[in-house]
Amino acid sequence: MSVLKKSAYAGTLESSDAYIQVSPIEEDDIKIVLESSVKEIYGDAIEELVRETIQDMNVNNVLVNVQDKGALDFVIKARLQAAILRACEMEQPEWEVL
Amino acid sequence: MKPAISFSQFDNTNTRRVKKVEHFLDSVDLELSPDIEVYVSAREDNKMIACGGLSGNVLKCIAISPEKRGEGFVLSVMTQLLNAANDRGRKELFIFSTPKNRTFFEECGFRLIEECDEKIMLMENTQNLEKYKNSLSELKKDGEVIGSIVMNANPFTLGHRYLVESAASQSDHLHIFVVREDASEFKFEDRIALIKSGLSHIENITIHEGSDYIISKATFPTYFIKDKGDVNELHAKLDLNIYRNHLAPKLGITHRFVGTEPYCTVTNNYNKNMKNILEDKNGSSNIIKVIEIQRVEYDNKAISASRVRALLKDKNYEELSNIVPDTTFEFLTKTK
Amino acid sequence: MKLRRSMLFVPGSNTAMVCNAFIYKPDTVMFDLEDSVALSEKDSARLMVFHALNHFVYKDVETAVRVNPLDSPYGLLDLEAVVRAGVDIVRLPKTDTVDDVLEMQAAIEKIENEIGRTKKTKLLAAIESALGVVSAVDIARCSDRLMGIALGAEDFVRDLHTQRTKQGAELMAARSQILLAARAAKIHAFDSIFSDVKDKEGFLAEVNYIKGLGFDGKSLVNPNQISTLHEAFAPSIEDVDWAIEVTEAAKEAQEQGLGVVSLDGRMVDAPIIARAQWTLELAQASGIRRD
Amino acid sequence: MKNIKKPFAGISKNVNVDNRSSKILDSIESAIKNSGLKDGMTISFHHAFRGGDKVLNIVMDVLAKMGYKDLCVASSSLASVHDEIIKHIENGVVTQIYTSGLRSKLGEAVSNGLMEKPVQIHTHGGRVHLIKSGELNIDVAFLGVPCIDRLGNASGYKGRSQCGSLGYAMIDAQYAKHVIAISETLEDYPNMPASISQDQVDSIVMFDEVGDPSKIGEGATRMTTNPKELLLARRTSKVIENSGLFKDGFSIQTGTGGASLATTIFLSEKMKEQGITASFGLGGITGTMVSMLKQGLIKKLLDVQSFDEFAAKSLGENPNHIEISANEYANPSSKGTAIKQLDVVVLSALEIDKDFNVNVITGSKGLLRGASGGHSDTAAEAKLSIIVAPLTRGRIPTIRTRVNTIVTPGDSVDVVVTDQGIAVHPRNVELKKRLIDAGLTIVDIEELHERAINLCGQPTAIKHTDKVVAQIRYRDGSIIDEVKQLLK
Repeated sequence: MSVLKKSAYAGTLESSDAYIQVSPIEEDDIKIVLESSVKEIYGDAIEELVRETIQDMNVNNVLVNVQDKGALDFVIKARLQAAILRACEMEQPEWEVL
Repeated sequence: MKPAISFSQFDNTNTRRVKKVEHFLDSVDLELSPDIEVYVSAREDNKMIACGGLSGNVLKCIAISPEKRGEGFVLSVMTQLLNAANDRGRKELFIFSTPKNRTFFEECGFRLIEECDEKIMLMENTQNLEKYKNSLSELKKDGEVIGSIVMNANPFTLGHRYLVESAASQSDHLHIFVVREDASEFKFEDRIALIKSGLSHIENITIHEGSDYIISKATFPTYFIKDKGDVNELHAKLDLNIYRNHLAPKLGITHRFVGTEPYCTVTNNYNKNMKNILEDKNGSSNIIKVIEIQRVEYDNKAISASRVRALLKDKNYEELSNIVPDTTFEFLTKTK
Repeated sequence: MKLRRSMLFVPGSNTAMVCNAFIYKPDTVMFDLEDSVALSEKDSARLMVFHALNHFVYKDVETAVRVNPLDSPYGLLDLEAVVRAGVDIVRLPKTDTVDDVLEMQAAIEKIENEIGRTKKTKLLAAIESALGVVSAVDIARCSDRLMGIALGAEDFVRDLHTQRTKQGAELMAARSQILLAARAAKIHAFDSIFSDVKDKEGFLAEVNYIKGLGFDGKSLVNPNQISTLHEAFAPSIEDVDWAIEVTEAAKEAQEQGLGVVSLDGRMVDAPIIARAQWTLELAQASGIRRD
Repeated sequence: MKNIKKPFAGISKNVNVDNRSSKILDSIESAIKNSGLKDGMTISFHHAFRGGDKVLNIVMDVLAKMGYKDLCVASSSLASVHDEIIKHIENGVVTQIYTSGLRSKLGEAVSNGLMEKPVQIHTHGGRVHLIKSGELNIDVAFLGVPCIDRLGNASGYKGRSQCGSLGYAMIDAQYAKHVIAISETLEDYPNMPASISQDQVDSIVMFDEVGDPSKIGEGATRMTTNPKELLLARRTSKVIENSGLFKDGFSIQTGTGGASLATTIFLSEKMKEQGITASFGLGGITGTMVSMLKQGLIKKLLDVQSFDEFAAKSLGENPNHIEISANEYANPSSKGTAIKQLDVVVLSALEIDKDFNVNVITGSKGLLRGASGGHSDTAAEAKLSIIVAPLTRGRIPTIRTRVNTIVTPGDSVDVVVTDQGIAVHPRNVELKKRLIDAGLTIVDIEELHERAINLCGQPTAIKHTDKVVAQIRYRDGSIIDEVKQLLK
C-alpha cells in the first residue's frame, strides 16, 4: 500500500489536459471531485478511470480533485499518476501496474 | 529545442523583477497591487508577455499582453499561479479581476461571487460562500429591525461599546461581525475576546467571527493597505455588494449601524459608499438602512482605536483607562 | 528503407501536441523529455510520454524519445519508462564521445533484458558540441543500434562561440563532418531544427540546402513545416522516370535470370537499384515535385 | 356630368420642402405607432451586422417599454449580442422566434425550456420559402441599414457600419406589410443603386449607431496558423482538385472558418498552377474570395452576405462583385437560385453520423449553439458538398452513431474530410475512385467513427424531457428534426 505523505498536484488547465490535485485524508476512501468540460457525456467514465487508476496504484485515503479540460483517458491517467507519485514522494512508479 | 515561452516564479523581495512586472502591468493599464507576495511571469524572446500575483489566498494582477490573448494562454498562466498557491498549501482561492475575464476563470474552476460596476469582480474556486451563507441562515433571528455592525475593534474601546449599545437599543436583534483578517496590532482572537467581554451585558446581540466575505483581503484588499492612503472606492463597493446581496439576506438584516468617522479616511470613505449601495433601490436584494451614530467623545476628542494605540505607545495609561472598558484596559496593561 | 525526412519534436510536457502529433504523419515523432521540459515537470512529462507510446495512435508511426543525459538525475528514469513503453528510437542528447553511446547502449540493454524486450531499441546520437563533431566518425560506427546521427545546432553554436544565422556558415563544418561520418557508417544523417516557424521561405531554403548536401531529413518544431519539407524532398518527374526504368530493368534481368542488370548499355549495380527503389517509395509518400 | 369627379381630385402638388423628408420620423416609438403594430404580430430583423448589430436590442427595448406583448420575432439569424432578448421572453414581450441560428446564453436558455412555443430554426433559403408560403407573415420589418436617403433607398457598402450585402433584408423589405428602415448615415437623394428601394420603405428612423464596425467582420479573415486546420484545408483542397469538377469555369462556395479560408488559399495556388478560373464564388463572401476576384481567379462573386470589411468594400467598388437576395441565393421555391448552378461547397459540422447526416445546431452538451444557415440549402443543390471537420474536438468526437440533431440529411452530403481520414458517401462510386487514384486515402465513415470512439470513448446520451424547444425546418418547410429540453 502506498501512502500519500502530502498534498500534490500535476497537469495544467490547458485545453485537452487536466489539472489534478490529490490530498491524503483520514477516511478509508477514494473521494473524487470532478469538474469537466465534457462532464455531461464522459463524467461517469472519467470518475471510473480515476478510481481504477488509484486502486491499481494500491492507494487509499485520498481526496482527488480533477479539473478536466477534455483530456483523453491516457492524459488523465498520466496526470493522476504523476500527482500520486509526488504525494507519495516516490521517484519511480512500478511501471508494470501503470 | 528550448521552450519558446518560459515561466518564472519569484517573491516580492526580488525588486528587479517586481519592477519589470510593474512596468508590464502599466503597459496594459493595470496597477501593481502592493500586497502581492508571490509573482508569476511569462516571457517569450526575453519580453514579458504575462504576469500574475498571489496575495494570501487571492490571485490578482493577472495580465496578458494583447497579442497573446484569446489563444488559451491565460490557462497556462493560471496553471502557474495555481501551482504557486498549491506550493504554499493554499487551495481555497479567490481571483480578483475584471468581469470581462469571467469565462476564462470559469474554465479554471472559479465561480463568480460578485462584480461591481463592470470594472472589478471577485471569484472563488470553492463552495465556501454557499457554506458560509448556510451557516448564517441558522443564526437568523426574527424581528422588525435586525441591525448589524461590522467592526475591526483594534482594540475594543468605549466608543465601540457605545455604538453597540445604541444600535442594540434600536434593534430587535443586532448582529456584530468582527473583521477576521489581522492586518495590524491586535490579533483576531484577542479582538473578539475583548468585544465579547466588553459586551457581555447586552442580550439581543450575536457576535460573528468574520470571514473571507466581509472586509477581508479578498473582498476589500485596499482596506489593509491603509498607509497608502488611497482606498479604492470600487473595492469598498464590492465588499458592500457582497454584504448586501449575499450575507445580509441570510440573516434578514434590515439596518447597518456605523459610527461617524472623524479620523480614518479609509473607514470614512467606506461609510460614504455604504449609504449609496446598501440603500440603492435598484439593487437586486432588499435595501438595508444605514444609520450613522455620532461617536462618543472624551475630553472633546472622539474615541477611536487609533487613539488607543497611540496612547499605548506613549504608555499614557491614565488617559487610556478613560476611553476603554475595564476588560480592555486589563488586557492592555497585562500584556505590557 | 524507412523514410526519415521529418522528425517532429513534441515536448513531453505539451499535452495538446502529444495528443495531436500523430495526425500530421511525420516520418518519426520525437517526444522530448530534455530541454523543452522544465525541471519541475520532468516526472510528469515522462509519464505522459510513457502513456502516449503505449497508445494505439502511436502504434503505426515510428517513435523516438529524446531522453535526459545519463549523468543527470532523470536520464535513467527516462530510459526505464520509454524502453518499457516500446519506443523505437532513443535519441541521446549531447553525444561527445563513443563512450556516451556505449554507456547508453549498456543501460538500454540492461532494461531490455530485465523486461524481456526482444525488439532492439535503436539509437540516434545527437551531436551538439565541437568534441562531438570531431568524434563523429567514431561515434557513427561504434554501435549497431545507431540508426543515425543528428546535428543539434543550438548548443553546438554556443560551444563554437558563435550564433546561428539564416545563411548557416557557422554550421558548414559540422554539417559536412556529420554527413560524411553518417555516410561512411551507412546510417542516416539528420539536420537541426529551423526554429523560426513564421519564416517559410527561410525554412524552404534551408531544406533545399541540406537536401543538396545529402542529408536524409531534418528535425522539425512545428507540424506546419512537415508538408513543406516533404514536398521539397519529393523526387522530380525525371527522378521518377529514371527510377522506374532502373527497377524495370532490374525486374527484367531477374525474370530472365541474368546476374547483371543493364540499362542503356551500362551496368546498374545494387546500390543504384536500391536508390531507385527508394526514389519510388519517396514518390509514393510525398508525390512528385513540380518545379 | 354632375357625378363625375375631376381627374386627380384630392391630389395637390406639394411644394413644402420639409414634407419631402416626411418618411424620416423622430423616434423609433413614432415609427412603431405609425406602423399599426399590435400584440401578437410578427416583427422581423436581419443579421448582416452579425455580432455588431445594435438594432434588434434597441428596438426590442422600445417595444417592451411601449407595453407590447406576445410578439413573434423573425430574425434571419441571431448572434450572442442578442442574448438580451432573454428578458423580453421572460416578460412575455416575445413568445415566438423564427431564426436560422441561436447561440450563447439565449441558446442555453431556450435549450433549458425558456419558451413555450418551440423556436423555429430555418435555413437561409427556407426562410424565404416560409415567407412566401404565408407561414411567416411579417407585419413590421425593422431593417438596420448602413446608409439611406430621405426616401428610403438604402445600401450596405457605404457608411461607418458598412456590412456589405443586404441580401437577407431585401426579402423583408419586399414582403413585410410595413417596413421601418433604421440607419445612421443620411445620404443625399438618390442613394442609388440601392439594395432596399424607396418604394419598399414606409418610414425611416436615424440612430447614432446601427452597428459596431469592429464586430461586424470580427475574426473572419485571418489566415489560420493552426496546424490541424491547415491540414484539413490541404486535404479539402486536394479533394476538390481531384473531384473531376476542378476545371475552368467551375463555381465554389466556402465558409468563414479557419479551415474553409485556408482551403480557398490552397485552391487558389492550384488554380494559378493549372491556369483555371472559377466562373463564380457564392454565398457569404470573405476577403479571401475578394482577393481571388481581384487576381482574376474568380470572374464574379454573388454575395448574399459579406463576412468582412474587405467584402463589404469590394461590393461597392467592383462591378463583378454582385449583391444577391436570399431568394436568388437559396430559396427552394424560387424561380431561380444560384445554388442550383454551384459545383462545390465546403461546409463545416459540429457532428456527422454514420449516415452522413450533419448537425450544425446543437453542441456536445445538447445546447443550441449554432446556425442552420445555408448548410442544407447548398448541400442539397451543389454538385459536390464537402463537410470538413476535425475527427475530434478535444475529447468530443465529431463522428457519431447518430447526430444529436439533423440539419442536413446525409443524402445531400458527398464527402467528409477529417484530419484522420476522408470518407466518401457510398453512392459516389466514381468520385471515390477518382480520389483513390489521386493518391488520397479513403476510408469508410464507419472506420472514422470507430477511430473517434476509440480515442474519446463512447459518449453517454444526453438526457432530455419530452418538451420540444426547437423545431428544425428543412428548406422546404418540413420538420426534419426536433430539439428537446435538456434534463437538468
